[in-house]
Amino acid sequence: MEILLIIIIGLLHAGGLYMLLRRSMFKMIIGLILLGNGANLLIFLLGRLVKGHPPVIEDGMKVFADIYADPVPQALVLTAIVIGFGLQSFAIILIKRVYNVLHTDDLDELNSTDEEI
Amino acid sequence: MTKSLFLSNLILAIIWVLATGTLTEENFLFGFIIGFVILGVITYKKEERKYFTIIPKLFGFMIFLLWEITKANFQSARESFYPKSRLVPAIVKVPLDAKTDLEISFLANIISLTPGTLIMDVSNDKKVIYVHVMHLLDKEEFIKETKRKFEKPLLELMR
Amino acid sequence: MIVLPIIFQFVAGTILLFFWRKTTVQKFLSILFSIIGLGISIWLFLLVWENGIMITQSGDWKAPFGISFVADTFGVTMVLVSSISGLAVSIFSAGSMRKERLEFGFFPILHFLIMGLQGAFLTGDIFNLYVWFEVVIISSFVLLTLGGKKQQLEGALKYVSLNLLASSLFLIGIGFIYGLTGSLNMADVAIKLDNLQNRGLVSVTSGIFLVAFGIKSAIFPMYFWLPASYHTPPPAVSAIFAGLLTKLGIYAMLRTFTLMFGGDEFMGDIMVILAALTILSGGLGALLQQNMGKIFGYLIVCHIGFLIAGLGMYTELAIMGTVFYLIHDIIVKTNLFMVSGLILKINGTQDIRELGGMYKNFPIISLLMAIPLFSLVGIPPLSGFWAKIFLIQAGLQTQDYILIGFIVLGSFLTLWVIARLWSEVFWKNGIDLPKKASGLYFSQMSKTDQWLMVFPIVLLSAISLYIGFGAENIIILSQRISTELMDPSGYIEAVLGLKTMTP
Amino acid sequence: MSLNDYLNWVIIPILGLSVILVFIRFLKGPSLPDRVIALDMLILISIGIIGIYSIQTNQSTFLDISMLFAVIAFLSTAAYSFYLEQRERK
Amino acid sequence: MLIAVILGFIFAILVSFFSRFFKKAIPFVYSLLPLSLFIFFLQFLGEIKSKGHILFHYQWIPSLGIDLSFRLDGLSLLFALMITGIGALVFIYTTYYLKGHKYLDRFYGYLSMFMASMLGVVLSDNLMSMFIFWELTSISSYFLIGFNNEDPASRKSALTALSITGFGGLVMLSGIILLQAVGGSYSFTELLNSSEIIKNSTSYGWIIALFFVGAFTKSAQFPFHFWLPGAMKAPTPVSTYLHSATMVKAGIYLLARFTPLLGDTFWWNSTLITVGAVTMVYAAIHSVLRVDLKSILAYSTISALGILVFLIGIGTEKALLAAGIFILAHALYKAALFLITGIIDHETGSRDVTKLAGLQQVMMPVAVAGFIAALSSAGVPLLLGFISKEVMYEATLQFGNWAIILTALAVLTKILLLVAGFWAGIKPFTGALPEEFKKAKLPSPLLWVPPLLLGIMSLGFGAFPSLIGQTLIQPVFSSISGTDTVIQLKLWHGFNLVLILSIFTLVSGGALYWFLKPSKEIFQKTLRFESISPQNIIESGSKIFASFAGIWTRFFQNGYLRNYVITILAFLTLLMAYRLFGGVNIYVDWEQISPVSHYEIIVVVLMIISILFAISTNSRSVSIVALGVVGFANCLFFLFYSAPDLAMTQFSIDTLTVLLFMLVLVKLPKNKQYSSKGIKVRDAVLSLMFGTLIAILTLEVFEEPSSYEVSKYFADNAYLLAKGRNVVNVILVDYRGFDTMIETVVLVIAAVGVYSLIKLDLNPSKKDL
Amino acid sequence: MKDILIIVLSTFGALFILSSSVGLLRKPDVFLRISVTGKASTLGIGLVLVSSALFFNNYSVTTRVIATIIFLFLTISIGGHLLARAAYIIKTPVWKGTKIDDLSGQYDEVTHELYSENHDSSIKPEKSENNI
Amino acid sequence: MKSLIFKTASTYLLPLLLLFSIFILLRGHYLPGGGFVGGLMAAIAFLIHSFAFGLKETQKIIKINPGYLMPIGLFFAVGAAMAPYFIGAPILKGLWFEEPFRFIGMVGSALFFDIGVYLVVIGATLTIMFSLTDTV
Ligand code: NA
Ligand code: NA
Repeated sequence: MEILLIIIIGLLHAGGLYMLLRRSMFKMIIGLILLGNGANLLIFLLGRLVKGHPPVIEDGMKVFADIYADPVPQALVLTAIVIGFGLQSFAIILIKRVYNVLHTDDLDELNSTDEEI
Repeated sequence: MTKSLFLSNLILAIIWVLATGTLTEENFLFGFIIGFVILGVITYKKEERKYFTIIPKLFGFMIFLLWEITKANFQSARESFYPKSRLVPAIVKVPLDAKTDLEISFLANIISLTPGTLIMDVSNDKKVIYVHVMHLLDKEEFIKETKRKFEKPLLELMR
Repeated sequence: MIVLPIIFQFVAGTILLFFWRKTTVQKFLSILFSIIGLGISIWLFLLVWENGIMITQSGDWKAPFGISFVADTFGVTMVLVSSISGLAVSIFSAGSMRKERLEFGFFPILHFLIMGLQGAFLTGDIFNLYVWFEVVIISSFVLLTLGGKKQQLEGALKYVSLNLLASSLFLIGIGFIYGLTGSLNMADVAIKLDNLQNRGLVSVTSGIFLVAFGIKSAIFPMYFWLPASYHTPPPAVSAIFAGLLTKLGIYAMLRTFTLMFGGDEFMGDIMVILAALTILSGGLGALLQQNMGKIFGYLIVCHIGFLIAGLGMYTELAIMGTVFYLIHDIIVKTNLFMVSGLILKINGTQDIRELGGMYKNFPIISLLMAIPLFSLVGIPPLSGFWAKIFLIQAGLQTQDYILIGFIVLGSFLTLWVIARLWSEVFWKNGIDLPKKASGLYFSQMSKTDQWLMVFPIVLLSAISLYIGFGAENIIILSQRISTELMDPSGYIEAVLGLKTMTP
Repeated sequence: MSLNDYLNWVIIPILGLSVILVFIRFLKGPSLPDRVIALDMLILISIGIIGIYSIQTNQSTFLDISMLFAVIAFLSTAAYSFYLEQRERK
Repeated sequence: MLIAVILGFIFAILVSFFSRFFKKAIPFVYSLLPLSLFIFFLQFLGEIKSKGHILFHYQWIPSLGIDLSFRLDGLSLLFALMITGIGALVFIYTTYYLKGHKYLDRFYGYLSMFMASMLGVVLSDNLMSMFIFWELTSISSYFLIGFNNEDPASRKSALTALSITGFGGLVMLSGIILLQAVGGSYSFTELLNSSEIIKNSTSYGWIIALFFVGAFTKSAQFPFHFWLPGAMKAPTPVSTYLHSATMVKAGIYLLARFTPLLGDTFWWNSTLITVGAVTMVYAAIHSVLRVDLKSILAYSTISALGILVFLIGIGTEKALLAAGIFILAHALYKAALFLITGIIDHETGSRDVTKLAGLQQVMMPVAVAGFIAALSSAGVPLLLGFISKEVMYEATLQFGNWAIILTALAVLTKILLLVAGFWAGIKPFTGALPEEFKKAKLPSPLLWVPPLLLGIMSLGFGAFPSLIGQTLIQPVFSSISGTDTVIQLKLWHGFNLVLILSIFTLVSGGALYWFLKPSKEIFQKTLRFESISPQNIIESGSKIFASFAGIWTRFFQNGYLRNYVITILAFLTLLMAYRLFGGVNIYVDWEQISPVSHYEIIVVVLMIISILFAISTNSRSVSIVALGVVGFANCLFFLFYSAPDLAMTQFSIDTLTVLLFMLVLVKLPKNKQYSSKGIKVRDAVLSLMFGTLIAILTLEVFEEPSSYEVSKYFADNAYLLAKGRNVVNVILVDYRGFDTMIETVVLVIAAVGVYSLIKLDLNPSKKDL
Repeated sequence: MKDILIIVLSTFGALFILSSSVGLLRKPDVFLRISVTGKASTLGIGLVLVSSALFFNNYSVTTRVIATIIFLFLTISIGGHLLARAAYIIKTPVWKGTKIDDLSGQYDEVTHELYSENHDSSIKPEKSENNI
Repeated sequence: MKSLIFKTASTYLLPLLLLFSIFILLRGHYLPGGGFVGGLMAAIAFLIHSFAFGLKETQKIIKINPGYLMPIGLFFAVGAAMAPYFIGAPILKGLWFEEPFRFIGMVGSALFFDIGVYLVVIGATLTIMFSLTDTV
């Protein structure tokens, strides 16, 4: 299963990069989201996979009796997801704003700050 | 009116729980039933007595609905495999007797649970409801059936 | 209680959020908070200077389990310098920033930004560092776009996308670190990485960090977002960006590469090459620009090259040079952008072709501005000079002669660019530009506001002069920092307590 | 055949097949509402899968997620409808 | 001594303060400064004569080995005296020359600063502090040259001067640091002891090369000389000060200073001789082609500097002695000539040597000074110039195989310089006074006394060389040569080859002056060769550099975000690939891989297809919905692998993100196809490489054994110490609560950002203040 | 006994779900698809959830499952209604076999107000040939 | 959206979902859930309401500007974090009441922390969503 997940991680990264290389700012953000998903999945995977044993101590027990999934990557990914949400929502609103002001989605038309030497 | 009675019933149940000192769901339910019976005994006004008939009626209606839903599901399960030629979809306008928002909404929900129907929308003047029907045999028949089977008992319950 | 500066800024930002749209109160509170913040930083600095490395284990969970905060000399120095910059910018923005921007959360976010920076300087946990980084970049996004002007937006697109890319890479790096060591505490990670057999993987991980931090600190070939965006926001914002943001990347590199990936020779060589090209790119870019903001933007890139050069050479002397330069650069770059802001307020433009007559009309202010300008060039004995000695010395030691050549070239280009700027902006006769309807010119501002703009420049210039003339003290400081960085065992022992160097 | 095996080799494959069918509809579209309803359906099926999965792993915790899924499925359907309408109004 | 050096800086800083209160008095107060310093330094003559050198030590930056030590010996004393002495005259001269100038106070400020820097350069024993002062001379001269800053040409030449001297300075800095690395100290006095070690080290070549660049740029040696004529844009007092005695001599000082330390090797000598010879001849030729007085002087100065380099290069005792005398001689006559030029310019408004004539009729004392200076420059007996010329010929004649060539070059230079000197010092005063200059009159003594004084000194020292022979020149010679040889300065050396050469020089020079008239035509003709002049070559070089800068900058900073991304990720990919295939042994341990169940395969397929769909579809909204499916599938993985919290959060947030996207999309235009197929393929290839690398790396990291120390601790103590059962939540709110706290701040900031991004629009007002 | 009940319920549930999936795939227009998914999936998922509640046989699990089911019943039909409405407003084609369309022209183009009779706007979806 | 049925339903869904969100918040320490998800749920509840009724109506219900929920939440969080400091323990150390409360379980600084997170998430999410839907 790990191999399949790794393939997905690779694909998310490849896809994310490919989208980042498009000229449309919309696609750019899709790319960033895909990359973010890829990174999250990567961290999750590297905590090793355990099936069906959430890191929740059962009622009445004080410690785990059985195996459990590594909670640390879960916490990290959770944090990363929430942070990612903040950043991505800002980025999404940014493209909306850019479009409202500049009336284009084409990144190639948005380089006046670089052009005027 | 039914509301205040329901509230009294609830308070009785809570008092029961406090008195018995055991907070379990079963105990609460038990207290509620006791309260319901007591209230039923002590309430004499005609219009207030509706609270005590409404509960059994509600149960009845719910069972009826459940049955309808099951039927609907079997039917649409079958319909899923129908060839297209047997479909006769239509968007039908059904006039409403229901008046309040809540009545209309309930009705709409109930209708949509029945076989092959989908609520499209309610007109802004709340006079008609548009229903998408998957298998329309006869428009008038459908409208009549809908009003008889669902709207009437519902309105009875809610008014 | 070394998290006090962070908590204080947190509370400051939160309180300011309550005064949404009450700009006068915000101005007052922000300056007050900045002064107190500076006081706390000084206190912490002195404490660490006296007692050595100090630790706070948040939640009382001992390392490596909880998040450790580590105040070593480097960390507290950065906190102190960032507090100074922060204070200057806070005052400067109180004087110069347009009311509309202040109404939309400028000050709270400024304080959150400073909190983010200081948190990053103090944390001893790699994932926590990531979180601080995110605080900083989201704050910078907001500050960069505040007002939503056309230019700002275009610059922000590049800034945002590349920084998000960097964050994503940073996250991958953290994933790898956790996968390899099962730990996030940098001291603990350092030990565990050290014991790892598969060196290649460690090296690749460090490469990912190099690129992630490289993007944030704008080194070649990852600097593109900087010249595209730094000149677009109001100068007060550029000032804090210029002074601190890119330096955060440098800080992170210094920290991780000394502590966790210490002495990876291959990466060192790569960094030396990148440093040379960074210097070149920044210098060449600055040569061509006509907009003051852009000139300074490219100069930032150029001087980032100096900083990376020291890290790449990786000797105590080189690191010392980098640290010294870092301290100097933060103060001077912050000041420079404030200077450009003041010039903008006076003349209404930043285009050096249109500017002129500053020296004639504002001789005292001009001479004041000469201090940061020529400190930047590194005219001895101003502050920019000393670090170069170390870097060149280190280059001789490690026989990176070509790098020395680039350092000389970079210094020369800086000299030329600043001299030209001086001759254009200050000496040349000004053209009378038509006054714009919107916004206040310097001459139309109240006396208080004028002072609020000039005072921080005086403050930072004075500090620059101190760094230059009192170089001895800064050298001793840099020396201590560099010794601590090059031999992280003290850091590791302090963090992990009695736990010794064996895993 | 134990309960677990039955779930694993009968129920889950049926649900899996459903997922595939729905997904084909998702890919085919053709209109956005088609895709939205397919996505909605996917989420609903996954609620079913979660139910089965919670039996298989003996973790009632997973069932709680199904509630959240239901809420969100509704939110997204409502939101897409909102979007479609707004887009038209523009 | 420290006070003596930094007094100038203090005066410079105080200028703006003083100017508020007594602006009028500044010139006079400030003129007292160099004068008193001159007297101060005079006191040391005796002590130096007896002791050789005196050291003064002030601590500054001990940890770097940088201190403010000053070494007063013959050489530095000579320079200190010239700096303060000529300085005093220039300061006085200026009081009248720039009388009433609006920024006279500033001018004195710069001048004081410059003087102090110069003193610092020549007095510093510590090379690093010498360098600091060295750079300060560059900066203060930048301000002086650009004093008339409203004139574009003036600004340009200030910039040129600063660029060249600044560049040289930086190169020299490397040399100093290298020297310290080899010799172990910044102190010149200490380094003298390790002279042999340095000369034998492998870095020696580099050291002298770096120093040469510093010295040659400062002292205007070919091909860096052109900044000097340009610097004539400065007011005449500045030119006088900078180019006769101070700034340009700093390079000479440096070479002289380092002769005992680094000199007397093949590379040292041959380089200096070559550069010096080329410079002196080249500039001498140029000097007679010019018609502007200041230009003539500028080129003759360059030539004189060339002679000095040349002499130091020869490096024999005679040559060094010649250099020592010539430094003084040149300072005296050149300063006088500059001052005189200034007077002429001031009174007639012209510096055109073709027009100027007969001015002795109106300004006799000036003419006297001019005559003496010109004759000294020509090396006429009884003047100091004569002695220096004699010793120089002696030196060249003794130079083995090359003697004839070197002597010939020296003679040629001297002949040409004679002409130039005459044009500057004699021509304007002789002949008939043109009508247009009739109104010129003798200016205030403040102007004409200084050059006359300088002339008198040339005469006095030349006629009675013993006046300075033992007190000044002997210590100078000792410090340059590093020997104790006792020298004799004589007027009469007997009738020998040297005398014949002297006479030949004078005669042919005089003849040339007689026949060759300064003319604009000739000057115009020389302009044809402009394109191959060093200035032009360097300028076009810098143009090429600038266009290179343009190409480089536009190549990288091309404005296209996607190119930036490509550059960055191509770099990362290469870096990772190089390390991966170089240092990581790739293997897969199937033991570690868990089995796959059928429903997982369905989700995997679902996810892969959705990713591809999200990428490839043309409709934005479909792409977003596909993104929703990706997040949904991702969430199922979390669910299957025991992360319910994650699944919940991911799902809610993913939906919200998709929703946000949807709402934004309402306004966006239709999707367009921007890129060509080729570009798409290129991008796809790069992306796939990147993705593959990440995947392989992930696999390898996965295969590494990991430590579960931390997570085990978390799990073990979650209930016992942190009183929670859901370990993930316990991590979030307790173990790593700080992360969470800060993360909420991220959300807050993002929210504020979104709010202001939507609500705040400053665009209508175009210009931001 | 419990296991058998679970098997029976979940089998029915799964089959209902499958049938609605088939319906979703096969129905010729979006309204029919919405209609068919709403019905079958509600009961199908309900049954599956009931079977898992049965498995745990725990009071709090059961209450939560029931809450979920009620919520699903409510929201699926409302969701379907919202989507169908939106689909109609954006003029998603109606299958050609649709017999009656009372809704045609009843929506106001701008305000999307719905009239009970005799409004004539251009919101009249085309009939599609074969809309799969 | 002008759908009567949707409006009616969301009137009833809102309290239900809010209840659900608090339920998720409180159980976070023991079972999956917690401040984040809870906050998101609450925000979603309001969001659904705003889809049905429009922004103004929903804002009337929330009464205070959701923007202010953010600093309030931050204060909760930092208060919970700093509380140990005032009794001399390191920051963020968990403080707990001795006995568990009924229904809620153990009450300690972690719970207040979670409540802070909950409020911030609601505030932030709503600020983002509302300022956007406002302009759509
Ligand atoms: Na940055
Ligand atoms: Na910077």
